[in-house]
Amino acid sequence: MSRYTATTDADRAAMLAAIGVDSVAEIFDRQIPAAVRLDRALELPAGLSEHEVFEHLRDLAARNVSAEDELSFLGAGMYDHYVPALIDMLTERSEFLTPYTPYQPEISQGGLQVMFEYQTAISELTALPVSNASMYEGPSALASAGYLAKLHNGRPRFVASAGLHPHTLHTLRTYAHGFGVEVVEVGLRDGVTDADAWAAAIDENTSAAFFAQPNFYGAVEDATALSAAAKEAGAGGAMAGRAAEKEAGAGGATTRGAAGAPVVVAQVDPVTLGILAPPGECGVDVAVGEGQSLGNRLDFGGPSFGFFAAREEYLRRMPGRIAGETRDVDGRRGFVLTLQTREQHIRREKATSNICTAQALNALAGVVHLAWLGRRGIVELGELLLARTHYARETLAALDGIEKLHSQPVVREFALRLDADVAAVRRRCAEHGVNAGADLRALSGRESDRGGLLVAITERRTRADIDRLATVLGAAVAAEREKQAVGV
Amino acid sequence: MSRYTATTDADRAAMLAAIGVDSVAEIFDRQIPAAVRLDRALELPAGLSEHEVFEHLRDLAARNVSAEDELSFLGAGMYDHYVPALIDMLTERSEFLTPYTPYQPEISQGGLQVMFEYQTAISELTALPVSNASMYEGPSALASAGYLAKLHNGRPRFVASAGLHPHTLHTLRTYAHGFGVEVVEVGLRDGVTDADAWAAAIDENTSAAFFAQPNFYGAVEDATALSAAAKEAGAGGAMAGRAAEKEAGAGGATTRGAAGAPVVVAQVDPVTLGILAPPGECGVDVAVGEGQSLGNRLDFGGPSFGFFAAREEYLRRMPGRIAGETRDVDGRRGFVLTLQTREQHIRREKATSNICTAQALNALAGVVHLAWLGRRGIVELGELLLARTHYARETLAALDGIEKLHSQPVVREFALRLDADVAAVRRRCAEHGVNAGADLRALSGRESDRGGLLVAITERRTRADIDRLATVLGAAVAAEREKQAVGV
Amino acid sequence: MSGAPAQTPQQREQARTIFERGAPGRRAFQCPPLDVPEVDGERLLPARLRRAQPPRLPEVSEPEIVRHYVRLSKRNFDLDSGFYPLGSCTMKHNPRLHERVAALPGHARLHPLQDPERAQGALELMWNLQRALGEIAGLEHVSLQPSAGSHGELAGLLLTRAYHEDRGERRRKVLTPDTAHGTNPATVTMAGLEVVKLATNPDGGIDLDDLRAKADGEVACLMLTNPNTLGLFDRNIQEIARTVHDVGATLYYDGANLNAVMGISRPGDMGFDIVHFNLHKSFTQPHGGGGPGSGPIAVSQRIAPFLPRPLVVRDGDGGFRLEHDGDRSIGRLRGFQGNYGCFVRSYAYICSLGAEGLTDASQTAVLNANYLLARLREHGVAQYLPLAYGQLCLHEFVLSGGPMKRELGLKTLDLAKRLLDHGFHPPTVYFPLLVEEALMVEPTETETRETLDAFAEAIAEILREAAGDPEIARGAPYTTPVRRLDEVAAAKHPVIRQPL
Amino acid sequence: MSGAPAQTPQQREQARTIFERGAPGRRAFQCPPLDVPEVDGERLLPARLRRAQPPRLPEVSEPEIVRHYVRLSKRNFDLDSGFYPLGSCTMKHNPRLHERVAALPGHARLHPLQDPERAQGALELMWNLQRALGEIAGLEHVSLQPSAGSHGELAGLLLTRAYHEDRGERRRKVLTPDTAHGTNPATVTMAGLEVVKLATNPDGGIDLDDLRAKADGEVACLMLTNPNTLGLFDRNIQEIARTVHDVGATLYYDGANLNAVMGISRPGDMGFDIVHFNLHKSFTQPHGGGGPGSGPIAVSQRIAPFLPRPLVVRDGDGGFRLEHDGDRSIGRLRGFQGNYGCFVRSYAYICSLGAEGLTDASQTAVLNANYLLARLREHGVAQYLPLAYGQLCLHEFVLSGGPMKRELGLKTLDLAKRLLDHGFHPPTVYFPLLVEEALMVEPTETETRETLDAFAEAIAEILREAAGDPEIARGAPYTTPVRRLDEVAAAKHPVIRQPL
Ligand SMILES: Cc1ncc(COP(=O)(O)O)c(C=O)c1O
Ligand SMILES: Cc1ncc(COP(=O)(O)O)c(C=O)c1O
Repeated sequence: MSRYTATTDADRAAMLAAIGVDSVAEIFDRQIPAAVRLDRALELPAGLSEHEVFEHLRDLAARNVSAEDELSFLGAGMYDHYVPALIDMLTERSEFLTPYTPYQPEISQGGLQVMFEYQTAISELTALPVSNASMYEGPSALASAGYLAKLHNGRPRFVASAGLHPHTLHTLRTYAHGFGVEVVEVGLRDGVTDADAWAAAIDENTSAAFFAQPNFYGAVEDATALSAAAKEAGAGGAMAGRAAEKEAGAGGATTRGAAGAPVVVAQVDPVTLGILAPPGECGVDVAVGEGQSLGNRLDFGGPSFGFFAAREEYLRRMPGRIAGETRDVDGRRGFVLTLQTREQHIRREKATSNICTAQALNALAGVVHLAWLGRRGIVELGELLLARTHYARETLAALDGIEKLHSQPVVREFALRLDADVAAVRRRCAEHGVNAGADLRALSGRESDRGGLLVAITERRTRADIDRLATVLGAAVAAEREKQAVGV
Repeated sequence: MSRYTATTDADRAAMLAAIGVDSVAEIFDRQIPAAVRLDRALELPAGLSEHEVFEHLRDLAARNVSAEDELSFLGAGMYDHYVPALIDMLTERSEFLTPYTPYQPEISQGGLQVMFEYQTAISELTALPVSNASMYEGPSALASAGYLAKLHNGRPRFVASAGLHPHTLHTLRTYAHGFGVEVVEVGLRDGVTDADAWAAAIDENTSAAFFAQPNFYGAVEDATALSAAAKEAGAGGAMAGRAAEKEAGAGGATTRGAAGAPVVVAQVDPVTLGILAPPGECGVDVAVGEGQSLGNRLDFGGPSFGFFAAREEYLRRMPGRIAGETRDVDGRRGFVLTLQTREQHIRREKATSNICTAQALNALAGVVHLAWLGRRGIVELGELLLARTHYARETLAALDGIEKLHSQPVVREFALRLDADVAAVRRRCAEHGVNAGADLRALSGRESDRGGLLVAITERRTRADIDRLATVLGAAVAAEREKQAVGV
Repeated sequence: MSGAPAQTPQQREQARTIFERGAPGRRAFQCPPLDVPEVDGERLLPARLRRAQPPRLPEVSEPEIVRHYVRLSKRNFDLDSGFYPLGSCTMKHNPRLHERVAALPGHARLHPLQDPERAQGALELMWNLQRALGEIAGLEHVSLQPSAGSHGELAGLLLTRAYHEDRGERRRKVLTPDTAHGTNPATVTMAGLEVVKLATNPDGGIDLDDLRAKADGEVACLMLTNPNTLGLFDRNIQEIARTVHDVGATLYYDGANLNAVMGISRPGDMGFDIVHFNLHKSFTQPHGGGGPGSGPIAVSQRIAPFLPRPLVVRDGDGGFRLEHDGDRSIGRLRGFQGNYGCFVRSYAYICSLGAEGLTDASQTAVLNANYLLARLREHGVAQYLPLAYGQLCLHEFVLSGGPMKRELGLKTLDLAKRLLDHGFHPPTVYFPLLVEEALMVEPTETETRETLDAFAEAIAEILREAAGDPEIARGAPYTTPVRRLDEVAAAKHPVIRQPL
Repeated sequence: MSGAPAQTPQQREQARTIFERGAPGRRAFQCPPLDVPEVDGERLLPARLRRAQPPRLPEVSEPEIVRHYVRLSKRNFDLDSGFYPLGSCTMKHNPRLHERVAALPGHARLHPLQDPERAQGALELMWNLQRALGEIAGLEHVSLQPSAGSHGELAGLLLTRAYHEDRGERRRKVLTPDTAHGTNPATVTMAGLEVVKLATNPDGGIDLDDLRAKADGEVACLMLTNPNTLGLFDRNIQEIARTVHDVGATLYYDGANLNAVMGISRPGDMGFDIVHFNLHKSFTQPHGGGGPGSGPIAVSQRIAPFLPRPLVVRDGDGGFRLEHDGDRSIGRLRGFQGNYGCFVRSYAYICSLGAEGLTDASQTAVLNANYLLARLREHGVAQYLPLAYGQLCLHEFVLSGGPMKRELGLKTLDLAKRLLDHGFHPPTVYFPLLVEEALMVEPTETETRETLDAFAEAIAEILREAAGDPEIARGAPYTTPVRRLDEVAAAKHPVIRQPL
């Protein structure tokens, strides 16, 4: 008996008697062949009392340098935004924390209505009419949009901007290799997707075209132009599409007329959507993204949530749960999981996705965060980040040995190029309690990113913090250049 | 409009119209004379956004050295016990956190049943039949027991052991001065209440006799002997009692036959009651104490809760809320606030206490903690503390320049005498991240406590921690003695 | 739906206490193993000092505890779920930010005896809070020590005593209006003083003639709430102060209703000598089902020497320390430095709102109360439940259910119970005592207009319903976990613990 | 009580979304003031890239948000409040300790791109967890990356593909028994492979003849749950493994049912090559209303080279780092390092229980399931709801409601809905598909005997009631916030967002 179980010796004796066996071992003996039984104890440490576990986990935590412990400008996909206290309160409520997927709608109206509200909020944010109830996280949400495109038009190739986050690109490749679609990457020019290369890469064999807004380097893309170009360059070719599908051997879902254009997929940053033109108004078909910035912790990378919104025509190919409105037998408004014939538990091998457990609790945090920000707050926050990001970029780029990596507009993050070894500079900054940002080349693996530093701003990074970064970073670059100069 | 209010300009206009005034100012103008209106803004800083407030309060927190930041052996009334996580979860539930006193029992059964369970647990712990639903904290609970005694027998004098916590003694004096009872202190001998002096001090003018178990110096008192002696020495004297009451001019509550003996009041430590003989079995009439050790944080001293348990005969003189069991109109079991005719809102100047808002949430933490410890756990914990306290005391007293302050049994805390300046020694220890315990003289103001150090043990202080204390404290004492020796 | 159960699972379930759950041997606590040498128990603690039988605490597993108390919690109504216009209690929104900052280990695991040099953050917080409260009260000397309002009252009366004693006087009488909260007279007695009641005038204020008649050299103090428990500001406050001060007595401000006047009017400016705050009311410390609270006091210069010790003071070098000395101090009222956890919350609240926000809070509280009053009037509620005094109110108002009782056969209690079926917490009932069938409504500033509208409609609907069939309300509530409870039986044969 | 309302306030209330609350201009978020020089907006971001109209997010004050969602939460049933025997989901107690440790800033505010040297605590935790999971599975190479069970399945099938491709083979077929969970076949397709179904034998295991017939050189993998979704252990597992390995295919273990066999029997020892864990099941990550989850995988030596990157490795000096390289790796399945917050919780769980506790958990889970089965038999439930296969079970069992439907006119759905009125979460219904009117019951180890007894009695009572009047259950539930909902209408004319 552990502290989480309740079976006393007396209980056990009575229970065994009711079952009609002599011991618990007998229940196993009668079902599991001895040859596959473990005949020793697991090699794990002995159990601990609650405070011992707490202290062990706290000691581990103390060996991490978190955004609580240093002045951090790390971003690159996850951001140190403030999570309002009411979100913790709500996500820690037993009623939201401990149930599972709302299979029994009569006793799950809370969770179902939250999903419905979440879908509404994501739909508003992206200006796209349909949203599902959550995906695992950002990069795999984009890969799932690829699967949708593949089921939709069966074309054999994806075109992806190099402005996507490297993790997103990698994830897309992993998934696409599985379901048999080739991935072609299109490079950047001055920080944004090379429009010519983009148009050239897309043709009637292009199943989907992917870009990020803002992109990995912080630059705001011309989303409208990219979408239009993709639609134009990729028009036609229904036959090719169908043929491709056959070749790729994709299962099941009927391909509705192998649509006449690639699916345009944008990975967007929800926090910027108060001020950036939303994907739905830029000709994007499917918008996906990482929801961490909305009320979710950094958590060393997860759990957070991904979102997935699309035009109406993709509704019945959406992955994941969707809540819908209906009435009960007494005419009361209520919510249920709907369009389940898309899903694995009904459609099995013909499902539009394999996703089951997703990120309901994180999506709850997301919608509460959006309600908390509100219609005005999301714009104000966007403007604040815009102004501070600009200030930070200009301040840092004015320092010796530091220049902008590109000159595009930036809204919450920007890339610099240092005339010094980034790793060494970052190490120097860390010694002063400043995490200067992400090492671009370490993340992307691109030689062209050498010297690149990606600096993220949130509402928690004040002007004074930025000024401090300037001091520390400036000194670190100077010191490294000096070291280089004397040839050490 | 702040983030906590919802009155938009449109709301305000409509509301003013409904009221029939032109502005909010007019509502005030029509009611408050201009001469007492504040004609300027309050001189307070401007409001801050949520994360700014968080960061300000976190920065203040960071300037405290808490039990999280050092190895602390501080006790002396509040102890660094582990608070299990489920307690936070429960006390943070809106349903427990945000309602007020259960004036409407039909929608407050949760809180009321918790009080009933709490009363049961305290009654079990103290072996006394009646408990109220909580007091503010320990020392004022004891002072309130004095008020009960005064109402009960009207005698003019309290006898209090010097083994009570100095804060308790001070609080008793403050209260007693108010309601007109004199306080006489009885000294200690080898760490416990001097039995002869105790018996000598108590007579038929003694309204109540107070002692602590274990006492301020960590020593276990002979509670049975102290109670018996008090009853014997203070027997008789009903006339004196009545006269005294008249003289003190106490209002209201009828003095039932100015009982024939002083009320024996013990301040007990709940965490020790798994192993120490409970007050109810030692002849004690009223047991009070500080509940912080039961599921409450240190919180720099509060909020926590005080408890108050007594023999049946004192039931109708108890201070504070009491929950009682009853039935609803359908025969269902339920709970209500009961015996309210004792209380201020009914009895007003004749009330047995003025307490209104008490410590319901902290008492909830207390009863949950007791359920969590459970019948076996409270004994096991007591035994663990007993063993570790013994180990610590012997280990430290074996060091040069350190001796026991007394030789009485100790169960969770013990007093040492250092042959060095305590403040200086403590400072040295602090530099090594160890808080060696409380400076006895600084707390008690007693010259006889010079050199005294009070060391507390909890389940969080392991043998390794104790050994570390020994190393650090031993070195600190040695260093100070050396300094003294060379006359610096 | 015939034959279908009308009762929810919660209603079907009979209350069972934690002592009636579990089984011998079950446990949630897991004790760490003994890591020191075992020693003979008798040597450590002789048998005669030992407990013979363990206390019969519950024997339950962790999941049983969680489920028991989570389920119990669902039998409570709470402010986070609904409107809670409990008069005199200021049930305003409790920001969760406050719980978060209070839980930071630097606050929550700070030992009260930590050396002041190593608790500078806490002392600075207390000092800042003292200053803010002093500014709000218009009285700059503050002690944070008292644990709740009535504890503050006790402090205040002991201060008054000390003040008079210091001047060689033994004044015994304390004037309290008949609208006073019960803690006021109860405290008077506890402080060894005597209550002298003052009558209320037709405007709901103090009857000045009565005051003048009773104000004499034996009066130690006048305790007042302003606005008082009728939600009305005593326009004669200056005259009252003059009268009281003329006879050498002190004027005590029961700050329970401060939410009406923050940044609008200050007790110190009204002439009060001593003020207590209820941090759990005006400064939004959550009420916790009946505490914890915190009742700091602010006093004038002449009372300051008597304040409880220790006090937080700022040294010349900017550091903070605890001042324990004070010859004339009344002493301690409790252990340590007061309910610091509450200070953290209320300080966070003051930081959030700032000067403007606090003033706005009072303005909105007053607007909301007057609006609700107007809405009730529009619904014709005044016919049955007229405003007891005046035309407008400040942050709360008191209706009299007298006409309702006579004309509809409905007591205020019935109205309150029927409100439960509408999902509202009822206002305070039967207080203040001088109003027949009193209903005391305090909406607070954090409620929306829509909520106030819905509440007014519910009251109107109940009255309409009662005009048709008063029995419905008389039998209410119907939809709560339990229905009306037998309080008489509870008091007659008290069962105040689980028999084991 | 005549004329009295039968509906609770909650039932009276019509659902309103957050978008239907508030008013223009209300807000909860307060933006810090601009602290940098103002710059012309057009210069920073040209109009053509800007949003013209703000998104129509709610406009609500903080108290409105709190009250809205707290009230919504009360429309949910949850594990902390009641029995939740949802088969295949392992709804075991979620210790709050785990939420506490996961919330420590050193974990919760750790950026995923923090330099490994400054995230050693996190990496050590992950490494320890990998080791523990490897030991429990009997397969030592672990990747924590997948986000949930089905993500783990995808990883597993991509690993299988990579393994075969590495050997120059392009195998396409994946065998799955007809008892398989829907994610298995769905994943097969997503991984570009083809499902081949295997029949179930009369004992509830895999039909060996069918397996032998279908096991050929085109088979890439056999996916199995063991114990399977009937709660039964396939006694032929060694023979199955042999057959699969003989044709060069891999054997995949769907770990959803691991709670039956922790410390009892290990997938690696059974012959499996790849295992996924559901940390949100066996290792008690709270289910969150449908996530987050976490689906680490453990694999054998021959599969290890293909594991997703990065991996946590330990260097010679005892330090930990992230290994990004790996020529033959299938690559990434998501951003960063996986759901670390879930790792913290599950690691804490493993630390709490230790070897003995984990084994005890499985033993007790199996004891509880068999006891509940026995209790139901005692009540005569087997007459209407016989066990679909076998006599005993492991951690869960599947009843068939076929006889109930025929003899009492009650569908499994009706039984489930009527259970709601008894305050229980129903078991999983209509899965696995091969059992007629299936009812899949998984009590878990953290429930008490009393709870199991009460549940058995409720089922028996519903059947008794139905023998009298089946209409009652057919109309159930009656006491929930809403009653049966029209799912057909919802799917036919989908309204999946609030119209604004
Ligand atoms: C007017 C008034 N005075 C005093 C008090 C007593 O305050 P506390 O409950 O904090 O002791 C109250 C509390 O309800 C009150 O309403
Ligand atoms: C048997 C089985 N396999 C796989 C899964 C999928 O796991 P997840 O929901 O974590 O993706 C489940 C979940 O319910 C399951 O029960």
